Amino acid sequence: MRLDAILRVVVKLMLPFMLLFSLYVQFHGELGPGGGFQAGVIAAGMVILYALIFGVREAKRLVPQALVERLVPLGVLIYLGTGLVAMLLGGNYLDYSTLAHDSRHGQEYGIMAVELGVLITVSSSMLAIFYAFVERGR
Amino acid sequence: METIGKLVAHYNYVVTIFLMVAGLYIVIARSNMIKKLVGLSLFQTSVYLLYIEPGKIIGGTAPIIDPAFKVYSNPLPHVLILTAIVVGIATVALGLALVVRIYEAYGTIEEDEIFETEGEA
Amino acid sequence: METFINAVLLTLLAAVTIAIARQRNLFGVVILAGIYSFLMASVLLVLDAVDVAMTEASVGAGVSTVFMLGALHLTRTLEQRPHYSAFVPLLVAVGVGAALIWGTIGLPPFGTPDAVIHKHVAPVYLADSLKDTLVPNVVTSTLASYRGYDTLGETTVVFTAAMGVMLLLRGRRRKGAGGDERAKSKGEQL
Amino acid sequence: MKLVAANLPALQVLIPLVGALLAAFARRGATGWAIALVASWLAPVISITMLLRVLEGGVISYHLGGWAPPIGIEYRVDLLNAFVLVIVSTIGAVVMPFARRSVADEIDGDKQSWFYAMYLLCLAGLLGISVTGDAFNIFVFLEISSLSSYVLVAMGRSRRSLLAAFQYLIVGTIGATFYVIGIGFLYLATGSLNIADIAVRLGPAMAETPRPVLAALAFLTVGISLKLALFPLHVWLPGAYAGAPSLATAFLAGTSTKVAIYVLIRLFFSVFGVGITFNALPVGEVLLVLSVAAMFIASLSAVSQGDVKRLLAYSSVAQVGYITLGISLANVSGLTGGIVHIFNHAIMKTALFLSLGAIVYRTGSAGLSDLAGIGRRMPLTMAVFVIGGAGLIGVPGTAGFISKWYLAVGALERGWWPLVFLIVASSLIAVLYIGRVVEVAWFREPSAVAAKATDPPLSMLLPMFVLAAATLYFGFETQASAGLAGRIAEGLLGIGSAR
Repeated sequence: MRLDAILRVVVKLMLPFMLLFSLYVQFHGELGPGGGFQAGVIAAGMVILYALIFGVREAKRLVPQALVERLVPLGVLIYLGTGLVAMLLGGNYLDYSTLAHDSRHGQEYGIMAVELGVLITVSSSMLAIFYAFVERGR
Repeated sequence: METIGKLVAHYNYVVTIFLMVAGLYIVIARSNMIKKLVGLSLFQTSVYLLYIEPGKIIGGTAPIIDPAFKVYSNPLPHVLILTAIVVGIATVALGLALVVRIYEAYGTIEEDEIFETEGEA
Repeated sequence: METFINAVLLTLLAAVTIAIARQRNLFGVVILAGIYSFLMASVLLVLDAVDVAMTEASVGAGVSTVFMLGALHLTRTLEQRPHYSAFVPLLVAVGVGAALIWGTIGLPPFGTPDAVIHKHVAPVYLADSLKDTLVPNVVTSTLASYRGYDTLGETTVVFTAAMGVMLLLRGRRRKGAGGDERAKSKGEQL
Repeated sequence: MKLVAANLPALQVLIPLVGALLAAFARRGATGWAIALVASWLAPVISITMLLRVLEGGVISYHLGGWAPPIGIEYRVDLLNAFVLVIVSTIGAVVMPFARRSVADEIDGDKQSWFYAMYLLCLAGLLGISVTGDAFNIFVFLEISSLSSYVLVAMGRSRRSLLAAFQYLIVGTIGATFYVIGIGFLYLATGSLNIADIAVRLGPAMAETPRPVLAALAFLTVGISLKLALFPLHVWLPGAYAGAPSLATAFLAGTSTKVAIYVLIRLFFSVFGVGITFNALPVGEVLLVLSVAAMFIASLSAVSQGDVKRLLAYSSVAQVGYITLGISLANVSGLTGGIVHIFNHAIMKTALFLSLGAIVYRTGSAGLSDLAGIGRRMPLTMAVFVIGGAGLIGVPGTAGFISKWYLAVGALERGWWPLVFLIVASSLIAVLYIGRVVEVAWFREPSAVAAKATDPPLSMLLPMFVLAAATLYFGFETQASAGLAGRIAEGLLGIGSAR
């Protein structure tokens, strides 16, 4: 019981740092290693850890299942939509150069946008799969 | 020294190939479905090395541009393998979901036991 | 030095692989698979593939282990001995191994900068990434822009898998009903 | 409009993909169906437009992300893949009116819209494989189509569907991993991933280090052969086709193995070229032997099946044998026969599986004994089955005859006249298995389930009629099918003026 309490406290303390780390990995991906995938997996791992310690019901209150299921297609839609916007602005599909006046900044925005899409789909997919397995258990 | 280097270089390929073959063997030879999936993921994972190893340049660094470095390892295999990893986890997750359903339907995850009950599958 | 570390890590990987093949307790197998992934991540790190190493550590050793344990929780944890002989699989494996060894003999030695792959497309990414996209991490710029379409595809693969798992595991459980029963109920219904 | 015209190759894949995402948001089955209908009907419009453009103005090259190949990924449409795109998108569109009732009958209500999402993902994946000019991009879209196919198969009602889906997943993933190994070797040998660029750089690479190139050929051939169910790598197919819901079976049988065959043709003739493929390794000989084995052994297996879905699945393995036979002949007539059979088999087999799907819709069973007397109760449905079956046999006047004619001519040009005999002999086995079903369906007293069945509503009959009519039409009018296939074959073999 005591150990359990320590675990709970430690995990609660760790969560904000994990979130911070995940965001760091997401936004630092252009400068150092990292990006949407890695950040997405870490973010999902954070919730999974929370679920393991506090129970899935608590985790679902933090991140509702219905929300997760909507986010899964949303991320791909953001990625795909970024490409479509680029196309509507006169470039080829996924040609981010058209997204800003300067092609290099356009590229930068485009990369940020699609990495966001990747983050959303990867994190929510991993979580959705986790929820699906746990739910089957009862 | 040079011969040792050559030997070690070849050693890398041999071990990589052993890893691939062992994974493939587990997939085909084992009847337990979870073991099969583990083997499948070993097989896929070891293929990463086939791409990444030749991409390495001795004395090079990770392909993140920095004025302090001149030689970078090849970034393209890294990109391809990132894709492959994600595909791998997707396949394994789907496979596991199938295994869970199969267990519920048949009460076992041993392929040969299921074949015995089904006749020929 | 890099070559040497790499060789040691690879040997460890081979040892873990053998252990996985021999281990019949599936919990053990899953944990060993996690160890395998961490070792693989270390190898990738030595090979300068930092992004890949990070992904392999978080995906292979992290999420994948969680999913495997989740599935084990819902099924059985002990592997039975297979009834059939392992001769044919062994033959296939040896054949594939021989083909791989035969194919890799002609490849350039480990770590040389003279290999074909370092001379055609890859240098363009290294040279142009900063100039084209303002992104110094060439893996990121290649992943998201030069080959961004692949990444769209791979995000779609994740989406497909998540939808698939939800389709398979959500909803009520049905005990395996054979097609015949359904035919009967259909016949009655009509 | 100009915007659409300029981006056709990208839209070919994007429209089903967007459809899949929208269907994933939808909750009601009818909404999912409507989205799938719109998305899948737009696809053939695009693919036919592209085919006409290629016929007029030559190869279409589209640079994704605006990056020129080989730096970026290229969509490259020539006659061969325009033809394949038309086949896949047309089959995908034709089955949609049939889908609504069939899916509503076989899939739980709350899962229908997601089922359509999977269907569209599979369609997008197959179109993506066909349209791309990048070897690694093929792998990515191969996985999209494969993962969605596994799920489609697993959605079948019987517990065997789950087992079939699992086996399909294992075999499919091994195949895909072999493909990745093959592409890895090609990349190590040439430094490129763009198919056209690899083809150019392969000659010098072959001269310098032939072994990785040949290893690539071997691994790619085996990997793709697993996907296209080449005998004896076909073990996953009968279970998967028999287990899948009717719509999925009809769609996959018409498209999925066909796209894998396309990849094989592309690799053999556009990447490695006839010289390396057929001279450096005994690929042609092995393919020939396995094709003939498929034509006989798989056909014989079909004869003894008690489940008609499974029977037709074995027949598919045999029919794939005819196509690979055409490839292994590697002359214009043979290759024409193989390519035109991709098209002909797609329409015939989809017609057959749709009519069987209609029977399942009415009776709930595809068992041969349950089909007794069904011909009198569902005459229109069974008429379609008979026409499709005649096509499989290769009766003159049906599309199947055209394919076999070209194959026979190709064999004769090679001087392999016993092969002509084998083609005819294997067709006689098709008479046996189709004849068995027809005999049971028309000449037996109706079974308990068949007695109450009637022909399905028009929405389900129409797609079947269209495909049956096509089976007959392309038995006479061969300009659009065999004529085009001939031009493609000439182009692939570097003969004539094909673009």
